[in-house]
Amino acid sequence: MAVDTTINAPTERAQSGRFEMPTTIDELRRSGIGDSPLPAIDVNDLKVYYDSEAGIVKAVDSVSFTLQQGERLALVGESGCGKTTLGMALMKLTKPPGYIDGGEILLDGRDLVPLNDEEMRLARLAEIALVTQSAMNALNPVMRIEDQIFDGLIDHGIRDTKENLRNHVYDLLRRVGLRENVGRMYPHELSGGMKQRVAIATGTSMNPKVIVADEPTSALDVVVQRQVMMTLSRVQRDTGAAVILIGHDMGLVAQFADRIGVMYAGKLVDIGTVQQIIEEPKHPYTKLLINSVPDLEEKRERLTGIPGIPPPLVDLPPGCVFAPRCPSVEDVCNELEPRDIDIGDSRHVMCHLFDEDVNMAGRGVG
Amino acid sequence: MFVAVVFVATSFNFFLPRFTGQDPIATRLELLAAEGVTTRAEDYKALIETYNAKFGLDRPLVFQYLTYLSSAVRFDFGASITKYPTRVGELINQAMPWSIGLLVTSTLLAFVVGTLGGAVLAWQHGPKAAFELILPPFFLLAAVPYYLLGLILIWLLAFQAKLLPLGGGYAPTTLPDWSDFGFLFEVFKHSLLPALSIVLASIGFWALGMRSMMITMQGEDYMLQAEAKGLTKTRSFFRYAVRNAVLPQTTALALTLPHVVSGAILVERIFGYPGVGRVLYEAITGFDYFVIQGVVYIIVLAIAFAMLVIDVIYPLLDPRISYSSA
Amino acid sequence: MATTASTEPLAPASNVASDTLNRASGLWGYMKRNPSIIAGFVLLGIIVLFWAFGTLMTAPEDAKDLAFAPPNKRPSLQNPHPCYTSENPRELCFAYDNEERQHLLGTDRLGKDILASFSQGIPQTVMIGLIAGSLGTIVGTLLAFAAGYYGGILDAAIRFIVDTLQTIPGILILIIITIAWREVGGGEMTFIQLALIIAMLAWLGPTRVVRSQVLVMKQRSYVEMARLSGMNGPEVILKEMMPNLMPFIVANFVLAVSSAILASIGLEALGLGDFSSNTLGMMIYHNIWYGSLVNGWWWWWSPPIVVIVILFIGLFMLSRGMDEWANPRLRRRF
Amino acid sequence: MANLLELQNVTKVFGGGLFNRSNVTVAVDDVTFAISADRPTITAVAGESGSGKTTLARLLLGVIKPTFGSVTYDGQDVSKMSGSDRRNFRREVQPIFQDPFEVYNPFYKADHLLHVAIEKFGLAGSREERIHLIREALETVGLRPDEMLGRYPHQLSGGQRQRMMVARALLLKPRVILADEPVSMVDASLRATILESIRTLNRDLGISVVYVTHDLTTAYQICDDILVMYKGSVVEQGSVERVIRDPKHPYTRLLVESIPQMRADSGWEEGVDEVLSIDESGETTGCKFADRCPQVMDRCHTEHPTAFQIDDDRVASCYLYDELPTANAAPVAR
Repeated sequence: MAVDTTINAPTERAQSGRFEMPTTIDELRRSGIGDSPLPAIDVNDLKVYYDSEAGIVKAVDSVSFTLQQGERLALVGESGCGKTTLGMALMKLTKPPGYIDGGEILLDGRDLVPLNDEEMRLARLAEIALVTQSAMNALNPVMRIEDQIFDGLIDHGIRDTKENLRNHVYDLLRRVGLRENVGRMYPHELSGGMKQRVAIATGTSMNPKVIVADEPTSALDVVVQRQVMMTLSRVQRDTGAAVILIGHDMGLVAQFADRIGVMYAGKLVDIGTVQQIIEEPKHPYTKLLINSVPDLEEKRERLTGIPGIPPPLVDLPPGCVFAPRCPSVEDVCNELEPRDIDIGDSRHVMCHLFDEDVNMAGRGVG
Repeated sequence: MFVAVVFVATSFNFFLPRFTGQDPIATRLELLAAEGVTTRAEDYKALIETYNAKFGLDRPLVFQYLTYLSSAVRFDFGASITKYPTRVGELINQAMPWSIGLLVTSTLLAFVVGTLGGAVLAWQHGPKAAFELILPPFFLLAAVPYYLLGLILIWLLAFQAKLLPLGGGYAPTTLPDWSDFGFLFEVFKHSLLPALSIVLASIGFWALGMRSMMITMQGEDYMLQAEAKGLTKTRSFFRYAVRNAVLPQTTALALTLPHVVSGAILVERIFGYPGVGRVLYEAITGFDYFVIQGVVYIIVLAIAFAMLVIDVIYPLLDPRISYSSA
Repeated sequence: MATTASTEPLAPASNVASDTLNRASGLWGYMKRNPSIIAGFVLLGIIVLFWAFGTLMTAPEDAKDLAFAPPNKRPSLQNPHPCYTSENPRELCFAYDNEERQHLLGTDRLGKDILASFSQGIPQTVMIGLIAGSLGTIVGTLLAFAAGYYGGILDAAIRFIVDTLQTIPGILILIIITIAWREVGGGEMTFIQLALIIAMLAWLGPTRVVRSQVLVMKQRSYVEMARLSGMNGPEVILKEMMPNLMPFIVANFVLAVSSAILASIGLEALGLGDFSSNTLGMMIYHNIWYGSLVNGWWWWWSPPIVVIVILFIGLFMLSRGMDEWANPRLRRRF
Repeated sequence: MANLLELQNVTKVFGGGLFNRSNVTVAVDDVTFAISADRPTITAVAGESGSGKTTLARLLLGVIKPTFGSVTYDGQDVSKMSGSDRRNFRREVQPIFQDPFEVYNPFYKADHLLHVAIEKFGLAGSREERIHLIREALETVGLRPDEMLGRYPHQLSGGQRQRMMVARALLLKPRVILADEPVSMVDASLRATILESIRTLNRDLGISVVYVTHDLTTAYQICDDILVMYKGSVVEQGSVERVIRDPKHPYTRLLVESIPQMRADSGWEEGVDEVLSIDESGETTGCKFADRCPQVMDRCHTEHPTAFQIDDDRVASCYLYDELPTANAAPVAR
């Protein structure tokens, strides 16, 4: 898509506020992802707040992470931890009373936050696409599948013959393992898994650099869930898009992602590769989370959960947000907010246990 | 449903007078004959004999009922009492086109304007401010019966401003000639006020309904998806939001038809419009029972038919409903 | 949203009184956020004040029908008005006569003091609405619970009757019933009887909407839980379902009153009312009958229209506001 | 060996009244299984949506009647019970539902449910006794009574609400608890706690549990036996260890393979598409899984397989094992 590949292109683009858009299916096909040296998405200090009667709700608070081109990152956490809010904010689909209070979302070098409505509209689907939580209802019930995919293409300036458009849609459907005739069908004629795969086909119809997949399988049975995740996996490999998978099922994201980010009460508290997170969890919350997931490995004598409940986002405790539930809590945790600590191997943990400058007696216990 | 409604209405028409213990029709006929109102006394006698013969009033009730049903099916309601020997069917035939013309036009107009207005009002991106000023008064008008609005309009536009005729279907001095353009214009002018009172009073209703539908629709996942797909506002408004919100609105159209008709009856009365409303009113004041029955029957039939049409159109709007399962 | 009440700090559980207080003040706080309810009450309050004013200022006999009185006594009765000369059109004479005898709003063609007519007519019309509305709501709610909760053939039958009757314009059915009724009553009918006639159809709306709510609620697990705990049908309906549906039923009651008044005015305007009463609908009827509009008697036709419009808008706002209160999430359409 | 709760050749058909033969659904198709009275067990009923597992639970609970076959409790047909027998059954077989919010009537405080249960089953003579029982039950499931009593359901967290349901069941001293997806709407971190409290009921209080779920992992963790359902039929049943560790029926195998395992090493292998991309087709006369089965044989399309005894404590309904002996009824209740 980016025809201009000189090094200072990002700034130029940022100034022009607009990418060069393909106008025909042929151009669209040739556009591809390219080989930009920049990260696919680079989020810095992003804040998404809500104004409520009780005060400001910090749904996403100072979240930073980087996603390389073609990388798969999973964001996990309990419900209400802000993972979906974060996903929506990346698409700049935050709805009032929510708003982005600050931070940067650098998509291939271009900051999305300052874009105006029209620029952002053009960036959606073409640059960053969304596969929603409940794709069961994400399709317009009164339109044929192909028409719904055409709509996105046409509104992004694709002007081509009906035949070319249709062939493109057929290719997309085949790529997600659906027959061509699905294009002529209405949503109610499809099963849940098929609808979800249509959503993936729609999301990738303009070869976006980033796909935000928000719990794409939460409403599906396990067998279909695997099918859909495999579809997403294959499409990701084919297009080379980077994927942010938002989920709550540790097992599921472990099967799909390269890296996992753990969110708690609006903060990204732990991020690392799948192996790092699962085999050597650092943050006490991550540890408890991993431990609470039952598996088929061995029958456990006792199932353990995480005691307590997440704090209300309007009234966060001072210091560490996890302190009230943390087994390794110390006095300092209730006073000082932990920093984002880089502990090497591109791992980040937000916990005093790993902060050299903070005196913790229980250091190294984990 | 169509058959059921018509059948129930027909039966109702038949049984109700008989449940009163006496035969109000015969009583009324004799009473009027004695008073000698409007028609000659001998006409009433002839009338009573006709009906006695027709329904066999001395025969068992079931038999009378069957005779009644069969004549209803043939649209034979007998003769008017006050306008004997004019047939009831004839009276209705003359009035029906006026009513249908007025109602269909004004209802559709109100539906389209109200629905679009409500849609825009609920859409957070559109030219909302203008509509926010214009529409709310219509919400209030929706609470006011048509005919009261009609009275106000007569006073304002016909009596004070003298812009439009006070009432009637055409000027009493003209002869109806449907090929004459001047006459057609006159008919149009006469229909404006009654139509306006229906339209003004029902725009708000449709707008309110559409507005709340649109608000519901905007919470739907496909609306979020439309935005995430980077669709233009116009497209997601028309093809996604309005397109879906209009479906329940259409169902509401079918459901409220009876109310539209009820309101229109009085509007016609107030404007002296030569439709079935006036026929009905004249029949009520003259206790012309057979005309009342005929009018009720025809109106119910017309409504049932209109609902049938909406039922047939609906699958075209909503692919989820197919003829086979309907 | 993300922060639900589940995370509220836990207060001492024993503090029941303050909890009730909180709920009450919550209601007031809610009212402030729901301008429709306020507007509805204000408009209805205006009508009540107007009625009270009329009752204070006039005597009941002022509203007596003198239509068959000799013409020269027709207008202001007590004192023949100076305008009664051969030059003056007679109609003007019953217009304003407030110098000697206080006819604040003038008199009508029948010789009634208009304000006095209102002080009688408003309660009569409201009475019709309340009788028909409450009968309709009570019967409708009972039928709705019977149909919705017990289901089966009973439900099928009730649904069929409601669906069919709702297809027929109510006023047509009412016209036929009213005419038949008057025949039985020898041509006479009181406004109370009119209310009863209207009640015959007033249950249709409540039955339909309450039934659909009952059906939804029946699916809720707490209803099943109550049954599994050994509650029988009436107990479940009264103790578990009714308290939750009450706001909804009250909101519908307002709607039912409003439609009953609408129907009564319609019937009366068609000449099927109680001629001895002064209901708002009869005022409209007389206005239409005497052509007060084309005769320019604005002081006669405008007050009833204004009162009716305020009444309907008031009821409309009230029912809308209550609807939102009863059903904040569902946002019912009608 | 006595069976406490037993299903014998139970079939449940929905829809298809006198006039409607088109949308008939066979939700449960010829299912036989039993819970032993001798030994308290936890039995999982596992399956995907549409497998009929919830219908099965409702049959066991006696809220719906089987179309064919019988449900017996303590040797008595549940649908024919009356009077004290029925009361007894209602008390001894207790449900825990999926949605921990819906079971609470929003009008009442959360403990209303517990009060109703005590009152209806006459468990306490006085108010003090009642409160004492409630406190005791709450403490057993690890809740602090002072935090729970007097609160409205929306003031409690999902986990608290669900554990209160466990407390309610416990209060009635049941012999069987039917838990229908008790943790599917609760956050993962709280799931373990709730499941653990259910397991405690079984271990410490000797209550048998039927755990209806779509989640094989939790079933594996807490259950002794498992029943795998597909489109209304039981395809495989036996000890959870054998069925999940070494599934024999192709459907069970597919199901177990599809469970996302929290491991860093192996992803799901590719090539699953052949099995998975087949869209579910309509009715078959033979095995219901035939159209999706990778090991399908000709006869699978025409004949319905009976249950074959694979191990001494496990059966599977699949022709792959037709050389093995046909299983006796109710093998789970050894």
